[in-house]
Amino acid sequence: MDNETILEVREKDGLLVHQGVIRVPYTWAAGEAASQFYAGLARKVIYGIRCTHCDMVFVPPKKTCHQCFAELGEWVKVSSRGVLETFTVVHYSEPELHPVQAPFAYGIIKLDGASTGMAHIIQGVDLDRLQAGMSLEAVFKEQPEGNYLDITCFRPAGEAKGHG
Amino acid sequence: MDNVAIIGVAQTKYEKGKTKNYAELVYEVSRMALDDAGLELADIDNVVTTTNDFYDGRTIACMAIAEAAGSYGRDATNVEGDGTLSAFYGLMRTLSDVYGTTLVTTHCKVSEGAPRKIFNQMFDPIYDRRLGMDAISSSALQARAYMDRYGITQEQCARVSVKNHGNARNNPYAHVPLDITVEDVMKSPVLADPIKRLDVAPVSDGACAIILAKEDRVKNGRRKPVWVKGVAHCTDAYRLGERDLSRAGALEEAARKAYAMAGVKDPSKEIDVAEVYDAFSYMELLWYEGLGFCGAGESGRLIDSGVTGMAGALPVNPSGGVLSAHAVQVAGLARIAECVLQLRGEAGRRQVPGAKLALAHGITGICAQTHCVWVLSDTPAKEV
Amino acid sequence: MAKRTAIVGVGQTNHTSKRRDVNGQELINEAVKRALADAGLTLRDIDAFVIGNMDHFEGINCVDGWSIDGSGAYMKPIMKVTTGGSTGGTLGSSAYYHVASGLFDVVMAIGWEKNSESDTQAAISTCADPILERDFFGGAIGPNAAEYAMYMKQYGASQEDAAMVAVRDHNNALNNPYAHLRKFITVEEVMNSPMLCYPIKLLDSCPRSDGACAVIYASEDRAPKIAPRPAWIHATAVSHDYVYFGDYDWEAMPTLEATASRVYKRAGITNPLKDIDVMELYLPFSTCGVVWMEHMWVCERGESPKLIRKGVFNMEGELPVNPSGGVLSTNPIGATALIRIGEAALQVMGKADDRQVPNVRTAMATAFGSCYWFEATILRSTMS
Amino acid sequence: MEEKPNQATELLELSSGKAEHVYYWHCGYYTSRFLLGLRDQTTILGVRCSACGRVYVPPREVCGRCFKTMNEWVDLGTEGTIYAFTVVKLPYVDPNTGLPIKVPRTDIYVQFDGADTRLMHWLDEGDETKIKVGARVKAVFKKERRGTIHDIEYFTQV
Repeated sequence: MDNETILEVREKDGLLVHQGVIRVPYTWAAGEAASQFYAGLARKVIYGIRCTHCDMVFVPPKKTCHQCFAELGEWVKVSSRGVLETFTVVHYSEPELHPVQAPFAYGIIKLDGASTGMAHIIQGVDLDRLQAGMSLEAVFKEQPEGNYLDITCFRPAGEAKGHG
Repeated sequence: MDNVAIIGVAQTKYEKGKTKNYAELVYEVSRMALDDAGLELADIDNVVTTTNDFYDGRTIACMAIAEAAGSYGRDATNVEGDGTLSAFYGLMRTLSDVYGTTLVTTHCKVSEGAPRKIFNQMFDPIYDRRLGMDAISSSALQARAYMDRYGITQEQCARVSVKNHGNARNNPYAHVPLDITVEDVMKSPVLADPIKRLDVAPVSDGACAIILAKEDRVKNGRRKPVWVKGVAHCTDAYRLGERDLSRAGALEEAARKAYAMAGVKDPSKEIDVAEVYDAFSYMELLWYEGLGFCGAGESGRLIDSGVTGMAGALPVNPSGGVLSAHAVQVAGLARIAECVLQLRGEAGRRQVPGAKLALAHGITGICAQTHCVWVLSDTPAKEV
Repeated sequence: MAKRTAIVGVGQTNHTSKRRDVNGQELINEAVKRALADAGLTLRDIDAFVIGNMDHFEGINCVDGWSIDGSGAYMKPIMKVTTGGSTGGTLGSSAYYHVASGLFDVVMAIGWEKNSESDTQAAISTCADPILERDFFGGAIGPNAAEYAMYMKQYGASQEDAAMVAVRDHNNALNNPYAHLRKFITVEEVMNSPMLCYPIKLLDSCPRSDGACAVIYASEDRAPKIAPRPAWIHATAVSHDYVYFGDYDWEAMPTLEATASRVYKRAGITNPLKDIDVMELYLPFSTCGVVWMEHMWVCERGESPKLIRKGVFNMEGELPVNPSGGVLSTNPIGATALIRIGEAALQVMGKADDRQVPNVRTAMATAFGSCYWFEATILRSTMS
Repeated sequence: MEEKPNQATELLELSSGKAEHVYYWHCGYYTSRFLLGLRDQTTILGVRCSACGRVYVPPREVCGRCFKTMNEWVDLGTEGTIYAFTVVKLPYVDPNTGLPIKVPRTDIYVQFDGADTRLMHWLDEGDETKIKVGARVKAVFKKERRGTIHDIEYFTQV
């Protein structure tokens, strides 16, 4: 059975269903901007990149401004705190996708100093109390691995608690 | 634009776990579309198919349907995306000097793969893919952004679900016709708030095909030709955090262009029926605004008023919409096919009486990053 | 109104085995910016985009939306077309029909692939039918190897004949700054290179590359204002015929013959050897450079080795083939066939620098996909 | 304005992990009947187009040339000839397992008597000097069959 596509065969009314798989692993080059971003996260610093043309500060950073098509190169240190713009509490379970167990929340957080929002996971908060506009801060991973989850999640910002 | 008509349409019934393989589904609709148009394959100059290697579970999935779509021996090409885009490319080929008729096919067997995981493959592998978002959770972010901004209520979204599932009872192709109430929707399990089970389109398999023809190739057949008046598509920024999720900017732009081509000045008054891509109930409301059926933030009142119900002035999704049948890439082309039936007066129990101008709409991408808008009419443009 | 269409700008990356310094979006961006610079345009001038690659090579679903930061298609129309190895040809046709339809004036086609990001052979093997053929399909090399084995038996051709094609293409690449492999080779070196799949050896086969290509198409209204000598598209054609690999008749090569016949007829070409000044052919293996010339009616059956030995297809020959170095020197799969079109356009435009063939009036570019899907484009220096 | 966060940052690569997509492909009537022919009758079935007479293996619903539904089944037996073969020597990652395939592996195209298309399978011979185009081959069936193309274990030269 080595190297056979079909794992399992089901039969119903003389018709077959074959269970199979595609398993092609990928290694994606991050590029310079994302590499710099992750290097920053390893030092618990969040970097954005500014478009000198339209003044947008992109977090996470990228190489080209989608509005001006200008090459971006002006790095900006942004706050690890920001405002929750929108969110959802996920109640279903999808273990192959979700990095944490449901229920948990996704949100889009605009960090202070950034013009764009960052999609991320929100934890450490009573999920019923989530509200757009509340202040959140990034929680950094202790052993960074060079990926988006080097920020493990966002949680309510320390002294901003209660400002909801 | 020269006059081009849709002269044949066909759909399978949409359901989960269809036993035909996708080549067989494509053959079914290709054959039926030809029969509908009263044509033989020899009358078709070229073919545009639609595939997605992730949903189909193979690379270069267009190979698998070559014979079934009638591609053998004729020029053929393949689009990956919503069927409204394949149809648009088919329209371009028909408008060129090279071809006079085009068969456009779409198929999708969503139930054969893992649709949430497949959707997740749209996210950026170097950034946010690891968050594990899928169609439901990402759309929930859009739903809340939109609803919060304008005070749209969950009950108003639920009304879309009630209306469309109810309309689906009149559509023999629909997958999930339901007789439900706003309360049923509100009480259905929360998946990713504010999205609940009954706010979500089903996982469906199916296929759809249409045939486009230049004016001089439109025969006086038994079917009334339906004329293409305006088409446009537009794509927003990629990352969710770079978009204003409370507005459908790309839809506004696509609609503006399509209306300009079609000479539509006030869509809410001129359009008789619309079929829009409501993968989630909130989407239909957001699309009303993007399409100019009402002002920003007014969609809640529009659905409450019943204007978009079957008895209203602008019925939306008489077919039951995508909420009642969602074979992903097929869904946009099915909107076009449904509009064609409406303009022919052949929509059976879901017919909007006297429909003369119809709008079909498709989306693709995360939170509908891309929109495509079609304006169709029962009469050709006047001679210029 | 249908419009005449020309290529007015070409941009490509410096192709290489692995671009660690850029992600996919950034790679695309390099080609896009170079194409804009070549045409003297800005992004504002581009009305629509088409993009293509293969999903399972990079593991990204719906690259049209994903590409925005690289392609620049923000708040503009973009769609994805894909047909496997021939994707680049399909992209060129798509951009052509966008313009030829009269609906768009200036359109950019973008092809790309980062083959370094997955195992190309593994990914390509998923193009075979998963139920019946995938486990027996070792990638594109198998059928091509079998094809040449049969050809040698039938016509007494040799492995050296194919090696001469490899030498021609590889050594032409020395004149092309964008080519991936740029190393002088001899027939002996080809013959001594490791056997991959009898009779195809390492230096007979294409590499896998990271790269992108962007080509700008413009209508008759715009093209002459953009480029002093645009490359006018006189015809495109495509053919494919089968579903399973075992269906194909390699001795007859029906799809290549149909494509060539169709494109010659549409462009009014009766004697390709005389009527065409340069060809950029999608030859994934040197063996194809022997056999396929005959199926493209360049010479009689079995005659190709003789012409190769005479140097007819060399740079100084009667019909130079692959001045760029072809696919044997550069192969970012989704871009590969678009590079053929771009290179053919550069030849017509007189902008091919060190690889320029003098006085090119008519050029041909082809595309080949692993389902024996062929596309061809004829470009000329005159509009009609 | 700030400097680059790190002047000499290493360029990162991100890994997908196993990147697995599972599918449940419906074989449909034609492929199912073909596979059940292998499983239950240890024979190879084709289908003939009643319009043009071509016999297709593997069978499928529609003849691309005639665009007609086919339903004339043909028992092609278990023997044919080698139409073409390739010995794969370069191991690549098997998309089923994510592991390298075992080489050499011989892929063949089998031409059955009375069929117009060929069936792909394996040959139990890894030495290309011992394989002849046109040689007779015979399907060797497995004892335990489950309705897949691997109910034929391999083909062997007669």
